Amino acid sequence: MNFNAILPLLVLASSLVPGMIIFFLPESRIRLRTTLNLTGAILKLLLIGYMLWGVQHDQSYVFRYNVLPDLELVFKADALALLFVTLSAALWFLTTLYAIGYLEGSPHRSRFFGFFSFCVTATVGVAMAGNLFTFFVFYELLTLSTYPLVVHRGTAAAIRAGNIYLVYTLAGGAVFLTGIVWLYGLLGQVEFTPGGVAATLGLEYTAQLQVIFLLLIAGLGVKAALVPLHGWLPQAMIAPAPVSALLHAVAVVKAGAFGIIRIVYEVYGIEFAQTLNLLMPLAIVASITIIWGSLRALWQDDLKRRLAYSTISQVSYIILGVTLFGPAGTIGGVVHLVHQGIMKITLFFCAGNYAETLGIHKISEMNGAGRRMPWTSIAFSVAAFGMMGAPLTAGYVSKLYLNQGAEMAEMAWVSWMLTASSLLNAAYFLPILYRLWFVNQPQKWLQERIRARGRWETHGLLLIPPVVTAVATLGAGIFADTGWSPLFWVKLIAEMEYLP
Amino acid sequence: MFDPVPWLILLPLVWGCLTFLTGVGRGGRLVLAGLIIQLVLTIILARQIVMEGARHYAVGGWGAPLGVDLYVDGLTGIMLLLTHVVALPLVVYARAYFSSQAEGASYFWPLTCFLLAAMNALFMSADIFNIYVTLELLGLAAVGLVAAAGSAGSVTAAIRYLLVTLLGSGAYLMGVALLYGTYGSVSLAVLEPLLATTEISAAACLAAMLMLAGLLLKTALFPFHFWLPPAHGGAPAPVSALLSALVIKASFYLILRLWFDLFAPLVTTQAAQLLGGLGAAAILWGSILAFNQTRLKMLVAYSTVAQIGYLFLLFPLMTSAIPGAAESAMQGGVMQLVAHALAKAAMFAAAGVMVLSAGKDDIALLGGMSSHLPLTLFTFALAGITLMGLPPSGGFIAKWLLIDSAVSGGQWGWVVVMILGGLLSAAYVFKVLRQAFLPPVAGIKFKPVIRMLEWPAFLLALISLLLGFRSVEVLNLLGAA
Amino acid sequence: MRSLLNVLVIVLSAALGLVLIGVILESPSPARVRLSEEVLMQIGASGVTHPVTAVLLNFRGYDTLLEVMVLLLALLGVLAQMGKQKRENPPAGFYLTEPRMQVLLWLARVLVPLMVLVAGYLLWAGGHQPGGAFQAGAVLAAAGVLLNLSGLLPSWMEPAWNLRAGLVSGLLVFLLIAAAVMMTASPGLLLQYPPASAGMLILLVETGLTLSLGLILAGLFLFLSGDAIDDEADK
Amino acid sequence: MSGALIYACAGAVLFVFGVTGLILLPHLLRKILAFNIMGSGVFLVLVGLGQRDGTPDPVPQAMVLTGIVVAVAATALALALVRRLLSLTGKIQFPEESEGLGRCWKNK
Repeated sequence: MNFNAILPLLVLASSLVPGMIIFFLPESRIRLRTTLNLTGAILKLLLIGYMLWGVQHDQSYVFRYNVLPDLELVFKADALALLFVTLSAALWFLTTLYAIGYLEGSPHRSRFFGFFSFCVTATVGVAMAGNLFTFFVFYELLTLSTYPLVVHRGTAAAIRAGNIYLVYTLAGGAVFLTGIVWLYGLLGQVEFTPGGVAATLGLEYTAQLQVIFLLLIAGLGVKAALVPLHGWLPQAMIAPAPVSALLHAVAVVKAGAFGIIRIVYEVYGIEFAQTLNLLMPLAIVASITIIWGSLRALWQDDLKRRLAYSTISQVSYIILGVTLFGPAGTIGGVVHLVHQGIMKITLFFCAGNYAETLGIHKISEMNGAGRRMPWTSIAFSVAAFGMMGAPLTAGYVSKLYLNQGAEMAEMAWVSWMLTASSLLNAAYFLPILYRLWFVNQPQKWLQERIRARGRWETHGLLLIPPVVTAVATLGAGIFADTGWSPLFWVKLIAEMEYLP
Repeated sequence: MFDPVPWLILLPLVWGCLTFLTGVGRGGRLVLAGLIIQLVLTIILARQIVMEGARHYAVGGWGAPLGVDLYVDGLTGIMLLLTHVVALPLVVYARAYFSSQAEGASYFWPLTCFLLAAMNALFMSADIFNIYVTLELLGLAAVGLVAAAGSAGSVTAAIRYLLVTLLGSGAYLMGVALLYGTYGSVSLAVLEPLLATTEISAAACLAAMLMLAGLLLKTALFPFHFWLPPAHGGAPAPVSALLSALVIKASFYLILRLWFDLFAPLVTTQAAQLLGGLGAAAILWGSILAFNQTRLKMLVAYSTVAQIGYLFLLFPLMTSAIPGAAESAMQGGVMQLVAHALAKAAMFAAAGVMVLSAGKDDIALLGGMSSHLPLTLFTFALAGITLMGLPPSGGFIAKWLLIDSAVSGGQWGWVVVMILGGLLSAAYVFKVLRQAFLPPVAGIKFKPVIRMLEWPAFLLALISLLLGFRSVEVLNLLGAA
Repeated sequence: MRSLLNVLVIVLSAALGLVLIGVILESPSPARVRLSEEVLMQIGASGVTHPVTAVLLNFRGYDTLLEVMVLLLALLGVLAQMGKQKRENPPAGFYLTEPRMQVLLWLARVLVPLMVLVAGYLLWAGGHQPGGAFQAGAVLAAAGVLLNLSGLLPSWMEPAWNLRAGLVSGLLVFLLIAAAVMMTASPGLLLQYPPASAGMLILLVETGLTLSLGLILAGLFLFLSGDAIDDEADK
Repeated sequence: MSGALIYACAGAVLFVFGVTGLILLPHLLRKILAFNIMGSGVFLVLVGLGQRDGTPDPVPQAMVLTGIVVAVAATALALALVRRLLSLTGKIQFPEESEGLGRCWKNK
C-alpha cells in the first residue's frame, strides 16, 4: 500500500489515537493531555496541508477496504472532502485551545477530550467518506461521540437534552440507513462521483429514486436541522460552549449539510436531480427553514438559544444554494459551508466568553459588555455583521453568489426570500450589538469569574480563538478572489460538477 | 494430518474431570490453559474447513447409520470459534469475579468445562439422537450453573429452566422416535436424502413440528421467553454471560441446521413467515420489557429476548426467490448470531462489574459510574453499539445484510421491524448510559474492583465492535462447503 | 383467563395425542433402513455378543460416553446444592435406632454382600445377555442407599479427594481408552476399538463405569440425605 | 396392528399426559413425576415403533437405556433443586405461580 492511500487513514488517526489515549489518562495528567491534543491537531493540519498541495498537483488519495465482498469502506480526499476537512481541522485546533481554557479546573476532562477527539475523527471521516456506506458509518459515529459531550455536565437538564438529541439523530440515522440500503440494492455500489451515479438507472426508477431521496434527505435533515426536524438543536445548547461551537459550526449540522451536498451532486447528480424534480421541494424546505429559524431567533432572550436558531436558519443557506441549479448557486451554497462555520464558531466562542467571564447568559444582561470585553465584543460584532451579509465579510460573498444563483436558476422568489432573511438577521443581531456598545454597563456584573488583567480581558486561551476566527471572517471576505480563499477552492469544485 | 475434531470433545471433558479432582472452587488456571489449547485447535479446524471443505467424522469407525457421525462445515467452524473466543475472556473474568465474590463459585469450573464440552459435541453432531444427548448435557450444565448462586430466586429460576429444557428435549426426543420409527435411522446423512426423495409422510411432519417446537422453547423465542430473564438475570455474571451469549445459540444453531437441511423438503413459506412474526414480536416486546426493567441484569437479559428475535427474521428472508437476497439473509443471520454473542457476553460481564461495585443490582444506583468505572461503562456502551446495530460493529454488518436482503426481496415489513428494533434497543442501552452520567446517588459508596474484571469484558466488546471490519473472514468460513 | 389457558393446554394436548396415535399407526416409509440387520452383521467385530451392549458400548459408544457425563453433571448440580453448614460427626440414620428397625438392619447386613455379588454378575453378563455397567452400577448404588437408610453408612459430606477420584474414575478411564485407541492406531478415530481387543477394552470401560456409576448414583442420594437429617433435626 | 404398536400408542398417551401435567400441575414434585411419565411415553414410542415388524431392534433399546439414564440424572437434579427451594422458602411451588401455566407471561 502506498503512502497516498494511507494518508487519509493518518488524518483520521491523528485525532483518534490521541483520543483513545486521553480517554484512559488519569484526570491529573493535564500537561500530557494538552500535549497530546495539540500534537494531534497540529499533525492533522500538516497532513491536510500536504494533501491540499497534492490535490492541486493532481495527486489522488484513496483508501479502500472491503468490509463485505461487495461493500467497501472508501476514504477519498477529493476537493470537496478537503474543503470540509480543512475547515474541521482548523476549527478543531482552535476549539481545542478554547476548550482547554474553558474547562480549566472542571471535572471529567479526560472523558471530555477523549470524546471530543472521537467527534472530530468522526467529522473527518464524514468529510473523507468516498461512498455512501462510509459516510453513514461516520455519520452514526458522530452521533455516538457527541452524545457524551451533550450530557457532559450530568445535570438533569443535560440528560434531557441528550435524550432529545438521541431520539432525533438515531431515528434520523435509521431512516437514512433504509434509504442507503435501498440505493445500494439498486446500484450495487454508491461511490461519490462528480456528476452523480444514479443517472445510470434511468427514468424507469423515478418513483423509487424519489422515495429514496426523501429518506436520505430526511435522515440528513435531522442533523442539518431542517424544519421540522430541528427540534434537538436549541435543546442541545445546554452543553458546554466549546461543544456548542463544535456542534453548530463544524461537526453535527455541517455533517448533515455536507451529506446533502454529496447526495445532490455526487450521488444523484444535479442534472438528474433536476430531471427527477427533486430540487424544488428541497429549495422550499430550505427556504422555510431559513425564515422560520430567523423568526424564532427574534424571540429568544437566551444568547445561545438565539444563536442556535440562527444556525438553523444559516445552515439552510447551504442547502438552498445546493438546490439552485447552476454554478453560482453551487458556489454560494458550498462556500457558505465554510463561511458559516467560521462566523458561527466566532459567535459561540464569544457567547462562551461572556458566560464564563461575566456570567452573562441572556441578551438582556449584555448591556455595556463591549467596554468590559472589547476584543470579544469586536469579534462578536464582526461575525454578526458577517451573518447579516455585510460587505467585506465572508457572509457577503456567500449571499452574493446565492443571489446570482437564484437569478441563474430563474427563481426570483429566492432573491426576495434572501433579502427578507438578511433583514431578519439584522433584526436579531443589531439589538445585541446595540446593547454591547451603546448601553451603559451595570454597577456590578452578574458573576465575574475571571478578572481582567491588563490587556487580557479574560483568559488568554478563551480570547485568541474568537479573534482569530473573526479575522478569518474578514479575510475570507476581503481576499475572496485570491488563490488561498475558500471561494477559490469552491470554484474549482463547481467547475468539476458542471464540466460538460 | 492432525485432526482436532475428537480432541475438541475429549479435552474439555478431561479439564472438567481434573478441575473436579482439584477441589471446590479451584482449577481456574487449568481451565484457562485448557481453553487456550482448545482455541488453537478450533483455529486449526477452521483453517482446515476453509481449505478442504466440510467433512464427516465417523466415531468408532462405523459410519452412519450404524455408528454416530460428526460433521463439520463452515457454520460449525464459526460456532466453535465463537464459543472459544467468547469463553476465553470470560474465564479470565470469572477467575477475577469469583475471587471477589464467592457465591456460586464452588463447582463453577467443572460445570463450565462440561458446558463447553456439551456445546462442542452439539455443534459437531450429525446424529439426531446424539444431538438429544448433547442437548440434555447442555441443559443440565446450564441449570447447574444457574442454581449455583443459591438464592431462592436463582433456585426457582433454575427449576423453571430445568423443567422447560426437559419439556423441550422431551418433545425433541419424541420427534426422534417418530423419525426412527418411520425411516429406521437417526443419522442426518441418512435421513436427509430419505426425506428429500420419498413422499412426505405425516410422521415426518409431526416430528419436525415437535423437534422444532422443543428447540424453540429452549431458544426462548417469544412467546416461550418467560423462563429466560430470571435464569439469565439471576445467575452470577460469568454464568449469565455464558448462557446468554452461547447456550441460547446452541439450540438456535440446531433449528438452523434442521430447518435448512433435514426438514428443508417439509417447511413452508407460511411456517417461515410465522417464525419471522414471532421474531418480530420478540424484538419489539423484548425491547419494551428491557426498557421497563429497574434491575440492570434483568434489562440485559430481556435484551437477549429481543435480540434472539433478529435471528428468526432470517427464516422468512431466506424464502426470497431473488438470488442474493437469501444468501445475504443467511449471512446476516449468522453475523447477528456472532455479534450478539460477543456483545452480550461483554454486556453481562460489564453489568456484573457494575453490580459488584455498587453492591446492588439497581439501575437507579448507577449515577457516577461514568467517572468511577469509565472503562466498564465504555464496555457497556460498545456492546450497546453492536446491539443497536450501529457502525462499525458486527451488529451493523448483520443488520445491513438483513435489511439488504429484505429490501431486495421486497419484504418491507421486516425492514420496519429491524429499524424499530434498533431504535428500541437504543432506548434501553441509553437508559443505562445516561444514568451513569448523572451524579452519584447520595449515600452510595462504590467498592473498588480489580482490573482483571474490567479488561476481559472490554476485550469482548472491542472484538464485537471490530468484527465489522473482519466480517469477510467470517463469511468466508461460513461459505466453506 | 387462567382456566381458559388450562383448557387450551388440555385441548391442544389431546389433539397432539390423537395425531400422535394416528401417525404411529401410519405405515413406515418404504425406504426404511433396517438397522437391526446391520447390527447383527457387524456384531462380530464389536467384541461382545449381546446386540444391545454392542450398540451401547461400541457402535454408539460415543452416546454412552456423553451419558456418563450427564450423570456426572447431575451430581455436580446436586453437590452445588448441598447444605453449606458444616456438620461434625454426621449422624447416620438416627431415626432408625428404635428396636423394631432392627429387622431392616439385619436385612441390610444380609442383602448388601449379595447385591455386590449381583452387581459383579451383571457386569460380567453384559457381554452376552442383558446386563452391563449401568445395571450393575445401579445395584451397587442401591446397596449404598440401603446401608445409609439402615444407619450403617453415614451420609456424605463435601467429597474428599479419594471420593472425587472414585466419582470421575469411570469417565476418566473411558476418556483414556477413547484417546488411547485413537492415538495408537493410524489413522485412528475416536472410540475405534481394534476388533481383536474390543472385548477386553469394553470390559475395562464397563468395570470402571460400574464402580463410578455406583458411586455417582449413590451420591445423588447420599450427598443430600445428610441435609434431610439436618432439616429433621432443626425441627 | 402388532403388539409393538399398542405399546407405541400407549406411549403416545403417556407422553401427552406427561406434557399436560408438566405444564399444568402446580406442585413441583408432580411436575417432576409428570416429566418422568412423559419420558416413559417417549421411550415406549421409541422401542415400540422400532420393532413394529415384530423383530426386536437393539438400537432403540440402547437409546432408551441412554434416555433412562439421562432422565434419572435430570430427576435427581430436579429433586435436589426442589429440596433446596423447600429449605429456602418452605414451599414446593414456584413462588409467584400458584397454579398452571398462567403467570409465565407476566414478567414483573
